[in-house]
Amino acid sequence: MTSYVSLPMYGANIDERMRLIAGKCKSCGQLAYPQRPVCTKCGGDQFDDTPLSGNGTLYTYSVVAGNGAPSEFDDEQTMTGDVLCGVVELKEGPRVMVRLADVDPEQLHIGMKLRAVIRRLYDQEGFLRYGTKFEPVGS
Amino acid sequence: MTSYVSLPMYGANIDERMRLIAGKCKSCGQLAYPQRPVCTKCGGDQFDDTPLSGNGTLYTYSVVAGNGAPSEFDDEQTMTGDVLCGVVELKEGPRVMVRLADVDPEQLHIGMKLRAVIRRLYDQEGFLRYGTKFEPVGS
Amino acid sequence: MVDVAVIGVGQTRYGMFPERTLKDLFHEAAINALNDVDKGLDPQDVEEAFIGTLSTGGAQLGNFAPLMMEAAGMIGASARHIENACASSGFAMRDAVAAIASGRTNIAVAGGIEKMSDLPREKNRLWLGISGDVEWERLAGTNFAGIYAMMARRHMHEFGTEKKHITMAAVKNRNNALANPKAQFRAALEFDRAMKAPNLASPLTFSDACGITDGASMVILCRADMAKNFTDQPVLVVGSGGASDYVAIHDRPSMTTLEGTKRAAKQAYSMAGITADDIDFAEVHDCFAIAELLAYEDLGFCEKGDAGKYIESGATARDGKRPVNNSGGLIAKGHPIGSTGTGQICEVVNQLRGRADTAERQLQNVGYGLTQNVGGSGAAVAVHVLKAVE
Amino acid sequence: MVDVAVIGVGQTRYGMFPERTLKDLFHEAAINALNDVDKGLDPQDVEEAFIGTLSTGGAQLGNFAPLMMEAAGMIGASARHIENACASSGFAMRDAVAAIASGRTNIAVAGGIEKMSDLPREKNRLWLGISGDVEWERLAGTNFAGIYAMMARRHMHEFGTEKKHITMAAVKNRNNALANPKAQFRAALEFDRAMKAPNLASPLTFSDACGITDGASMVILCRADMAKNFTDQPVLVVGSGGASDYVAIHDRPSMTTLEGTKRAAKQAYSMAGITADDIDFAEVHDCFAIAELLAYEDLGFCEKGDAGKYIESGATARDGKRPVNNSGGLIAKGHPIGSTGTGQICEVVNQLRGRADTAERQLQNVGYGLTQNVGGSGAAVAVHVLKAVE
Ligand SMILES: [Zn+2]
Ligand SMILES: [Zn+2]
Repeated sequence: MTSYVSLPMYGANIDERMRLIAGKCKSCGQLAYPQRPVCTKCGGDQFDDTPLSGNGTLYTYSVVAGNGAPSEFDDEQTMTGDVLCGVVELKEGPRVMVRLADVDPEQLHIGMKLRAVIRRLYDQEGFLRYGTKFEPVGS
Repeated sequence: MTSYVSLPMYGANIDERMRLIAGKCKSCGQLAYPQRPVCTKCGGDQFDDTPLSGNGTLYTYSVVAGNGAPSEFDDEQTMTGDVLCGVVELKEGPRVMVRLADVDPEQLHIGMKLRAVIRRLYDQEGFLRYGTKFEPVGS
Repeated sequence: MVDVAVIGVGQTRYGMFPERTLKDLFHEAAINALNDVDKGLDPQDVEEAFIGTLSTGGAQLGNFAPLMMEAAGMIGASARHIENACASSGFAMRDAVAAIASGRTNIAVAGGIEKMSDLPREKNRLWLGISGDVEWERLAGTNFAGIYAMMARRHMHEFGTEKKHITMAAVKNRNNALANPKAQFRAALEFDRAMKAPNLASPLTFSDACGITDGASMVILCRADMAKNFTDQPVLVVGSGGASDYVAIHDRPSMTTLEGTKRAAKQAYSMAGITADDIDFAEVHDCFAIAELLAYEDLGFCEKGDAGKYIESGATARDGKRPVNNSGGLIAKGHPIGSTGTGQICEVVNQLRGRADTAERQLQNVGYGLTQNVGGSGAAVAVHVLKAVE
Repeated sequence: MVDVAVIGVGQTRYGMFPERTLKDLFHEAAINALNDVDKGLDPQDVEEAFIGTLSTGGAQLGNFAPLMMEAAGMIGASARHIENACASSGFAMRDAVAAIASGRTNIAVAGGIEKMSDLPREKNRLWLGISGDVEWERLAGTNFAGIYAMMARRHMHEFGTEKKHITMAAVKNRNNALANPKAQFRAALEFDRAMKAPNLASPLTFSDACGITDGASMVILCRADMAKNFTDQPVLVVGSGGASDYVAIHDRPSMTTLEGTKRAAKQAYSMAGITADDIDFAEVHDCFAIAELLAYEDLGFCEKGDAGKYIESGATARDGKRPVNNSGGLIAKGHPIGSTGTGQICEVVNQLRGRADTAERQLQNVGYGLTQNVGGSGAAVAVHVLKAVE
């Protein structure tokens, strides 16, 4: 099936993605999100699970035009046309690439306040995949 | 779709496979079958198409047990169990790996006489794929 | 360290060739490279081969390099397939250089190939949708264009770069390709029309992006002290650099710098004993036009943040002080993923030997040429510096 | 040429770990290798990395190596992914050696990894069905086992080798693995039972084949003249050979010889200044038991055609004159495709340093150890010879 997010890959870190669980380095306190095996600050490899607040600001973004997103989003793109993606800078520091939800493309701007919500992503291999998207605060 | 014989790949050399068209090196007369861009004897890269007789002998073989063949053969293996494959040494010299048809596994032996026949291989992507198999002479 | 020279280069035309096979394309690149060795070379004398490909479509998943060696008539050589996304053959080049520099190999080839036209558009998106971190970037719904678009958006935000500066790179490269018979896209592109192209991944438009391309290329290298046996015009590989970086752009401290380019360039300049100022021309990795602007800064051609002004000055035009992507670049010459890195070397070698295919695009008085080949959105970068032997 | 030494090795246990990720496995191999560097090594000091994988399942198609470098905590290193089917990390080793031998790199790593348990059996067959020439072998309906089976059938025909000789290799290796805590299959296999195993691809049975395995391994190398800064027990890489051959077995003049093995071994012996007679023990590529017999002949351990008699003599048993696959080999230690080559190096280095994980399987008085890593059915072969520093 080529390059895609397999069910095992989807399932392996689902907690981390859905509940925004960062790893806090036991040696230096640096937060890793997405989690990684080795701390980029001190090289430590022991972490404590630390849930993030889900609040952040938009660091950069793009409106991906129809039929541009990976093909598992085809159904959605047929309905909505564009796919909105961006990088959110979380209040606690880490940045992460995410889907943007419930926002008018014209409204997007660097620095706008966002918060995490769980939304449907797509169907694949008979399973409905859910994931974390970010929407404007107040929307 | 990972490692498989795509329709373009299937179609590109279909004549060579179905009609057993070898390449005869214009420089040294060496036969290349399967065809290749460069003569292994003299390095030449100009060839004349030369049809082979389709007669040969069994050079080596294997009875591949159920569910062992590539997955496009699943339907067939469900029906027949084993898949018989071998290398035929053609009368004109070249050897090629082929499916064996219409032969009892117990009957197989190195040196037995074979001849080419066109048979169905499998369905994939909505197309029935045909190919050349080899069967015992006299069967 | 043994000095290394290029003694022959060859590539196919870049384009869409659905009726041609991988073997056929690679054979043509090999023949062209062998024919370019002025005094001749027996293909059986090639000892090592490094073949870059992403292997789109996965038709030949394993043992890709030995299969290509058969097509090239170089059976038996110690051959392996190198993958680093779009920088696959930049690293093939780097490793071919090391094999010779180590003294164990006299003659080696670096090659690259991609066959992207075999797959329906939908499957190409499956393969190419993501070149970064699959799990996070793919689930976010972005494609490759979207990643570079987000870098472009930050560059505009941090440095005041305008959309017009990005499109200037695309327009320059499209028009450069008019004189390149090997290029995929040879239609003039006017700036005003380019600025009105439809959205691809904002702020990037379809004018700012490369396409889907088939093609292959090969570079033949040998010990520099043997080079005169093969040609009176060898080209020395005076610098080679390679580096990696965080695969996902969200993990990088800055999204407007490719640290991989900076590190690889530093190694290559240091090995060559030069600075960025000494580079007379370059082929850089403009998969999206913003990438060329980032390359200007990260290679040290201009100050950080000044890429917009730099391209506006005309410095990188064909008749500028330091032409960049005189071939047309990835945007117009074409980007057959695995072939791009060694294809860039072909271009630089031809220019340094005065063998550009048309007089119109032959650069004059060029001493040092540079190639920059980027994998993904900067996860891997290879930089090479080449110099003609006087 | 700069001399090259191994200063640390590490691998995961081999087995089926469906709940573990690629990153997680590679991290473990890296940590184990770093911990094996007696006097310590900062992972940031690793300059180059060569990562072998076939990348089964294609989860991360591009930029595989930079992603693994992140998992290893070695961000920034010049990293590329090497593919040569089942010989991927044998060639990663070869290229890491060249990088250091060239003088451009002080410290490099060669690694390998495969995660095969992610895919349902059906998809594994799609990926693994063919390791040879896709077009011809796949259309013939054969799998990988069938290719080796046809080689076995010819060997039996040409030299009178019997099925029992093939199975003897499998039984030896399965029983060797009992003492290896890193091995995948640790259940005793009796010869009589093995002879009655069901057909896989005649004449091979299920007893004669390796399985589906997850695992990762890493080898840390440096300039030999720096090795004592890191360990009092470095191991020298005294020989390295690599070669390719026709991908499809039907194109080869002989189906009972791997010319690639012969050529690679010749290079490695010549570089080391030794002959086959000097090899005290070896890890060879027994993906199917017949492959071990072919290796005996092609590496020069016995005469052509005599492999059956050779194994029957007990020469390659743990207590024999020249133990082969004392680790359990691919058949029993396991064959996580991309990890196998560097996994073999781990085993040989541990033996040469007297660090086998159990006393029972520590070989005594061994000077030269050899690894042979085969891609596909012989399309690519890497051979290395290692030697402890006195
Ligand atoms: Zn830390
Ligand atoms: Zn000829």
